[in-house]
Amino acid sequence: MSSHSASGAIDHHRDATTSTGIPNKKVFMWTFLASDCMFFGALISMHVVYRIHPPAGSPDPRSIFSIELTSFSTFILLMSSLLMALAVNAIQKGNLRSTRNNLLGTIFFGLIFLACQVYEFQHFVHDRGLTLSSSLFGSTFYTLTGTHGCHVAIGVLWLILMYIRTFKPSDADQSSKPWFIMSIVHLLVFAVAVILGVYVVVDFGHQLHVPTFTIGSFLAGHLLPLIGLAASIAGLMFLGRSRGPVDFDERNAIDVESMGLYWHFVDIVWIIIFPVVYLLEYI
Amino acid sequence: MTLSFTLRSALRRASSLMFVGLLPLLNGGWIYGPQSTFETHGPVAKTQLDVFYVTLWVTMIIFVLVASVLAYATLRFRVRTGESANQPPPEQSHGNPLIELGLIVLSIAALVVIAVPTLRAIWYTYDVPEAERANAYEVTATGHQWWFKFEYPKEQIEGSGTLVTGNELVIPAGRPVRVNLRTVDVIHSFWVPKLAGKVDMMPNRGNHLWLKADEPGYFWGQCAEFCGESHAVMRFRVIALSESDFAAWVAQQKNPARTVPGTQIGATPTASPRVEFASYTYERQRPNAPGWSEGFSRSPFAAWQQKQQADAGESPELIAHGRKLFIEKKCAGCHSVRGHEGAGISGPDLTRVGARTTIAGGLLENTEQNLHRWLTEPNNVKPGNKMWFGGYVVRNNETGVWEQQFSINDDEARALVAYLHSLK
Amino acid sequence: MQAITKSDFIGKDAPVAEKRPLIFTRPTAKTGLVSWLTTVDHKRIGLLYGVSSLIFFLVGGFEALLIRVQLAVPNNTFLSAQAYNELFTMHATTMIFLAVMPLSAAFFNYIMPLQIGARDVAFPRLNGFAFWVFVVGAIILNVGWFVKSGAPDVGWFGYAPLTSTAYSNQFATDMSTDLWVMGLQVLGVSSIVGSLNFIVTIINLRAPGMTMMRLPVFTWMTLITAFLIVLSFPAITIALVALMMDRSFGTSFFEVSNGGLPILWQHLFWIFGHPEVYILILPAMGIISEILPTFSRKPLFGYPIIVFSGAVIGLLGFGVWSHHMFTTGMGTMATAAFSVATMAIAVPTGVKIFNWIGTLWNGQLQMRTPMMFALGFVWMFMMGGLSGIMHSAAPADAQQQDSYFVVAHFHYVLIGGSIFGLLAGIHYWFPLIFGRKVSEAWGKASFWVIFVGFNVTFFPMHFLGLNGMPRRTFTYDGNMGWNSANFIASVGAMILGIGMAVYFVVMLYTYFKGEKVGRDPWGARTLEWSIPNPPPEHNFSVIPTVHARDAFWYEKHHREEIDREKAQHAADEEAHGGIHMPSQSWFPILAATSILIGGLFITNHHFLGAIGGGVLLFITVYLWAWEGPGGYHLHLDKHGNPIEPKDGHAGH
Amino acid sequence: MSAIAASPAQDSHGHDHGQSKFHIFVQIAMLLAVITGIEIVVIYLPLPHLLVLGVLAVFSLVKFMLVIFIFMHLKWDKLLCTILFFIGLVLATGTVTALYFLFAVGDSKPVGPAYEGATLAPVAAHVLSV
Ligand code: HEA
Ligand code: HEA
Ligand code: HEC
Ligand code: CUA
Ligand SMILES: [Cu+2]
Repeated sequence: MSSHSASGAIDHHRDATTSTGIPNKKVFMWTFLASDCMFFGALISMHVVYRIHPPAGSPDPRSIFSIELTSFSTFILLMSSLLMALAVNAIQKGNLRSTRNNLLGTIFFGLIFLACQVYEFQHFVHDRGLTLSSSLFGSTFYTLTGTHGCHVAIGVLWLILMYIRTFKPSDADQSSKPWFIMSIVHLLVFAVAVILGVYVVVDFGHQLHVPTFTIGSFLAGHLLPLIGLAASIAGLMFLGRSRGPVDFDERNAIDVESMGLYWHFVDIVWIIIFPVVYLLEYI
Repeated sequence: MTLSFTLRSALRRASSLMFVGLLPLLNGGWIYGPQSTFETHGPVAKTQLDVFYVTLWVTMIIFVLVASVLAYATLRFRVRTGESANQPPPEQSHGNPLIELGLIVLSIAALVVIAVPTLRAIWYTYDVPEAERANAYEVTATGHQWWFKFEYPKEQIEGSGTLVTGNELVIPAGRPVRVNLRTVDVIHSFWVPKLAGKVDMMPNRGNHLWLKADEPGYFWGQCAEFCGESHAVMRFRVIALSESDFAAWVAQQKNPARTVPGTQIGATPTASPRVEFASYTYERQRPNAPGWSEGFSRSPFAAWQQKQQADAGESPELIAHGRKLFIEKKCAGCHSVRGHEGAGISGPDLTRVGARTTIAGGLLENTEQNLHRWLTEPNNVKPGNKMWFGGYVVRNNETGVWEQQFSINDDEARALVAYLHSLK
Repeated sequence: MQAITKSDFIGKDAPVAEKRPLIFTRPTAKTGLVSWLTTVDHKRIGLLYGVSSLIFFLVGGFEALLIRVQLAVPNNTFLSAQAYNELFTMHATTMIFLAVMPLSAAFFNYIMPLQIGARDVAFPRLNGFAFWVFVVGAIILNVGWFVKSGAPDVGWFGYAPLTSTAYSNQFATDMSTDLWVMGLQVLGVSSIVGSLNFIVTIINLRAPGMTMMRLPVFTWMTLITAFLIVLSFPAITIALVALMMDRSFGTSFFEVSNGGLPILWQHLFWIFGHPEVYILILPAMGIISEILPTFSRKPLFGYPIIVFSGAVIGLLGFGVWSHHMFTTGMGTMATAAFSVATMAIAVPTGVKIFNWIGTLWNGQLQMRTPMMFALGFVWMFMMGGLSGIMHSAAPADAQQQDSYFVVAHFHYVLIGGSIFGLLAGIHYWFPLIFGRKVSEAWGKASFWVIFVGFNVTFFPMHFLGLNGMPRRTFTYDGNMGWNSANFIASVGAMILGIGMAVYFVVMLYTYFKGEKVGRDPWGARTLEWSIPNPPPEHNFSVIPTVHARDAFWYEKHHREEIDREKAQHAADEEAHGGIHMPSQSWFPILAATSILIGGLFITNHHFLGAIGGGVLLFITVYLWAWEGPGGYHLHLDKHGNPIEPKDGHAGH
Repeated sequence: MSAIAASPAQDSHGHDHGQSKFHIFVQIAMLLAVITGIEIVVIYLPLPHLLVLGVLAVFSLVKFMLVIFIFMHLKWDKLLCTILFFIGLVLATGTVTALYFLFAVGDSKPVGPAYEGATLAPVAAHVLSV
């Protein structure tokens, strides 16, 4: 039975070794997500309870939110979900190239979402005076959306690790040193790119409000980070070139799929948060 | 066999112990006491007790039935010693849906019996019944770590606002009383078992309960939600007075605190009250030593009434000295004595503290000795109390060390006690 | 058959040893300290859980004895108020989170895979991780005893705002409440991870023919308990996170002056807290449902309905939480709804009691020690359950809440229920686990002392409560009519303590010197008894095929058919490379250690250190993933003993 | 559930491995985007609040279901996965709803210094009037 991996004909919906035919990891993920529903249920309850009973002096959320930005990031998250679904689809077909591209796309959109959130938080804190401790609304809002953001961040990290994993040479097993070092380097370069990227984007958002802002002045003021960003992206492209046969194929589909479930879950949580926390305030 | 012998004798001893333990049960020793929920003195507690009896009877009957069957099955189908273990196994039966369904239906029926009075009582005990609402008296009880403040919103005093008392709540008997429950710090709970079940004092919530004392009396109350170090000794008392007594009491309360004229000589001495309101005793060697008497030789209510009278042998000089010390020693910063100098609100109102049966949140009986001790070493009387921490000692914000602000020596305490006890 | 073939969904087998760099050299020791620290064997992890939870049970019991000494006489000064508050908080926290839950987990780990005919749980390394995280949580909870700020003292449900920085331990720079918050969060992680593992295992690793409706009841209760854990712990985790933010980052979820609503904490806590009490009782019920049939020599009466009622209890358990809040002034409608919903739970619970009696009926009851404990369970749990029904009538509960009546209720269900069930389980499976049997005389002696001591301790508390004695009071007045009952309760606690001491001394003695027994000493009915005792590391030489509900009972009566199948399976498996076994690993314990480091830093409000712990956690998890599941193959000789592989990692 | 274990070999889903779900996914994503767009627009329309609320609820539900059944494959997976997830989902929804009502009824109106002069939030006011 273990022989047919070579032929590439894997039934992705039936694991012959389990009693139910569902792979263990999938059962694990779905049960975990059930549990996560309760997590977010509790968080959302907390927010809603304090929205029913805002203490005296609570801010009006409408004077804080910028619904355009949030709507934008909602779309972004939706699109990342699409790419994630496509990535799973691709790896189930054994299409490595498409898998990698879609993973990268998901990572990219996830990062944009995160950057939007970082920007949003900064904006609320500095321009709108809403902090964790300024009011209960701040407490529940930041905790709820922040926890969601943490989920997204963990998802992005997982995606990046999975992406790097797709480069594992087929002649290396999990113990080979060069591949181990390579993966660490890859991860570090990714980290640098991500941090610099988010920094530049968020700062760009900020400068937009400054009256003296011009693209030129922005670029000049951020020379070092930009160079770093460019360098790390170049590094990523270098590391991301195809190098010989890899040990990543449709047998790994279940891993990608589990990660996908997680990622989509983050998306559906936002599907609830967006109307409950943001849109409801505008009725 | 020695083992079974020792076992049997141990069992015998244990069962005789059980028996001895159960003896007081027969004469009610275990279910009657100052906070007994069986001895109700008002309709709310009565209703709650009735519901309890319903649940008790239903569950007792179920228990007797089920337990008898269980006992029978255990004894009847036991393999006796000597019977061989090799007999063929019994019939491997798997169940009987009809029996199971029948028992489910029976259980549901039993629950309905409990549920109906429960539901009725939930609505009844929730708030003063419509018919009596016009007649209801209203008070506000506020929990503090670890004492109670009582306000009488209906009794406004010119110049100093609402009538306030501490740790003893006086209510009119035979009239429903609605108690608004508030707290200034953590959760407390207001419980006077003989009058009504408890309702919590929740921060940021407007809870309330209602109760009615059928006849005048003295009732024990207790904070029933864990609220920190001295939760155990956060007690209070409810005194129900007949309508006329209550009116007189209110009128008396509205006067400013009593001033002892320079020439007053006390009323005739009476025997000291033979009631233990609180059983802490005072020994120098061992603070809070165990020591108690099991019962009361006199009605607590009568003792309370006696407390309202001025003590014998008051010494005007000592009292005046005490009154001066009350200011000097910062007592007035936390306590108020209406009509005198104090105006603090972080401690119990002391306007009539001499007339109280207990001090320090019902922990100590209000005797000279106890009050003396409370003033000289509150830290050894009531763990964590806010009169010591924050009053006598204050935390240095930089070092985090508690530094002594002031202390009361024996002479000062004697004067303060005389003063406080003159406040009736 | 599916259980024998190799999955497409598992990575490659472990490679040959010499190519690996040091950090990935998998430990292979089978004895000694390292073998225990790195174990992934569900049986060893079960034993680890068992031993540590029993130690904590003794600690919790010791704390209880101190409590009883203090309360023996009124106005006692044996303990200070502060010490007393720490003791009852830690007593409850220890008993619930560090004794009963992990002891249940011990049985889940050891017994459940054997009952479903599996070689291990679905994620062996994760299983080890869950255990080590439990240890970390236990450490964090208990370090308070050894540092200046003292142990947590806010009660086991830590009602806000007593837990806020303003009120908890206001007299010292305090971290005891932080320790409590962090400890419970960490334990939550452990419980959730462990439970996910059990769920996957039960759903996916059943032996061929082991359909859901053939699962032993204990396994069913494991499954339901695991679901309860997975679904209820999030609520308390979020509440704890909010509290932690309040204490460390200036939010005001429960900060009254900024509008925080302490009642919200109560809701979130009891949304967890009530399912939690069923988490404590369902495993015991499962154990009882194994023992009664075995010693009655009859199948369980009404199996489907017992299983179904377990599920219904679990489900209803999520809809009754506010019965702990009848006195918070919820209003009439809410009180009425929760009151009635609570009563409804009596029905599925009653069904279980009735069916247990039905199991006894017409049986041949063998009064062995496990059976004694099991019958004691039925009696005592029933009493506790019935006092629960008295609580459920909200108006009556107004007089009972936070009085000793509650204390009586929950000790009847917790000791008379959970603890009796678990003690029964220890007796029952002891021969399987250690190959020795406890002496009947001593076993019964300990039972009777425990039984008597237990009732002497807790029966009087019903009267104390109804006579108005509030709980959580470090002292009481001598003139309230509570003296004799309290004294008797304290004497009872000492008897109970002696009984427990006898129980454990006898267990220790048996472990070293007890009578050796062969396979299946009780004439049992489920699969775990079909293997040699103590069980070999690979559990089953041949994966069994299940034909009936009481699988082993069936095996015993259909020898030939079973032997034929087994021979076939053995051949199949050998053809697939032998028995696949998971490899040991260092990373579960390393990852748990980084949680310990991070957690301790957080409780000290040292956030840089906390981030360090987080980074460490990431690194260990990364290496863990890197290491891969691994695994090696075992080959058996004809007696079912493994043939020693030459290089320690036999390839194929 | 027993059926699942008893017949693991049976291929209950009539789904073809060769066919790509690419187009389905893209179409669903477009649909999701459109719904989100409508959601954002609808809150500004001068419609009765109840209607807007209903629309938001239904749309969110539809989006939610589309994602879990299509993107997350529940449609093509064994029923067990759906059951597993829905246990948590239903419980969470029930708990949130119960908490909502527990806090929305009159008795729960907070009282205290922090709430003096506080007004009901617009959201609560609207939803409560239901
Ligand atoms: C193992 C743990 C366990 C179990 C199984 C239970 C079971 C039950 N509990 Fe208990 N409970 C606790 C542990 C447990 N409890 C704890 C720890 C607390 C206190 C927490 C704290 O404050 O610290 C508590 C507190 C508690 C309260 C709050 C008391 C208060 O603080 O005011 C209530 C109120 O309703 C309650 C009710 C019940 C009910 C109705 C059941 C039911 O499930 C019982 C059902 C069983 C039976 C009824 C017996 C058998 C049935 C029959 C023989 C059938 C026929 C019977 C009838 C038709 C009635 N419990
Ligand atoms: C599973 C849970 C469980 C168990 C098993 C127990 C077991 C016991 N409990 Fe406890 N208890 C709780 C759960 C439990 N309890 C909870 C949840 C609370 C509420 C706390 C709160 O209000 O926050 C509580 C509270 C509580 C109180 C009330 C405190 C108060 O409100 O002020 C009391 C008082 O008597 C008590 C007593 C006991 C006793 C005597 C035992 C005995 O059964 C213990 C028997 C065991 C032993 C005696 C062990 C044997 C030990 C030795 C032989 C010596 C030890 C030696 C060494 C350590 C070297 N418990
Ligand atoms: C920090 C403020 C503070 C100061 C200063 C203070 N007290 Fe108190 N006092 C309290 C508090 C708080 C209580 C309630 C303590 C308790 O019961 O837990 C109390 C209780 C009392 C009581 C008992 C009242 C009752 O009804 O139970 C008396 C009497 C008393 N104080 C007298 C004094 C005297 C006399 C002084 C000055 C020497 C003094 N207090 C100084 C805060 C203070
Ligand atoms: Cu106040 Cu307990
Ligand atoms: Cu409960």
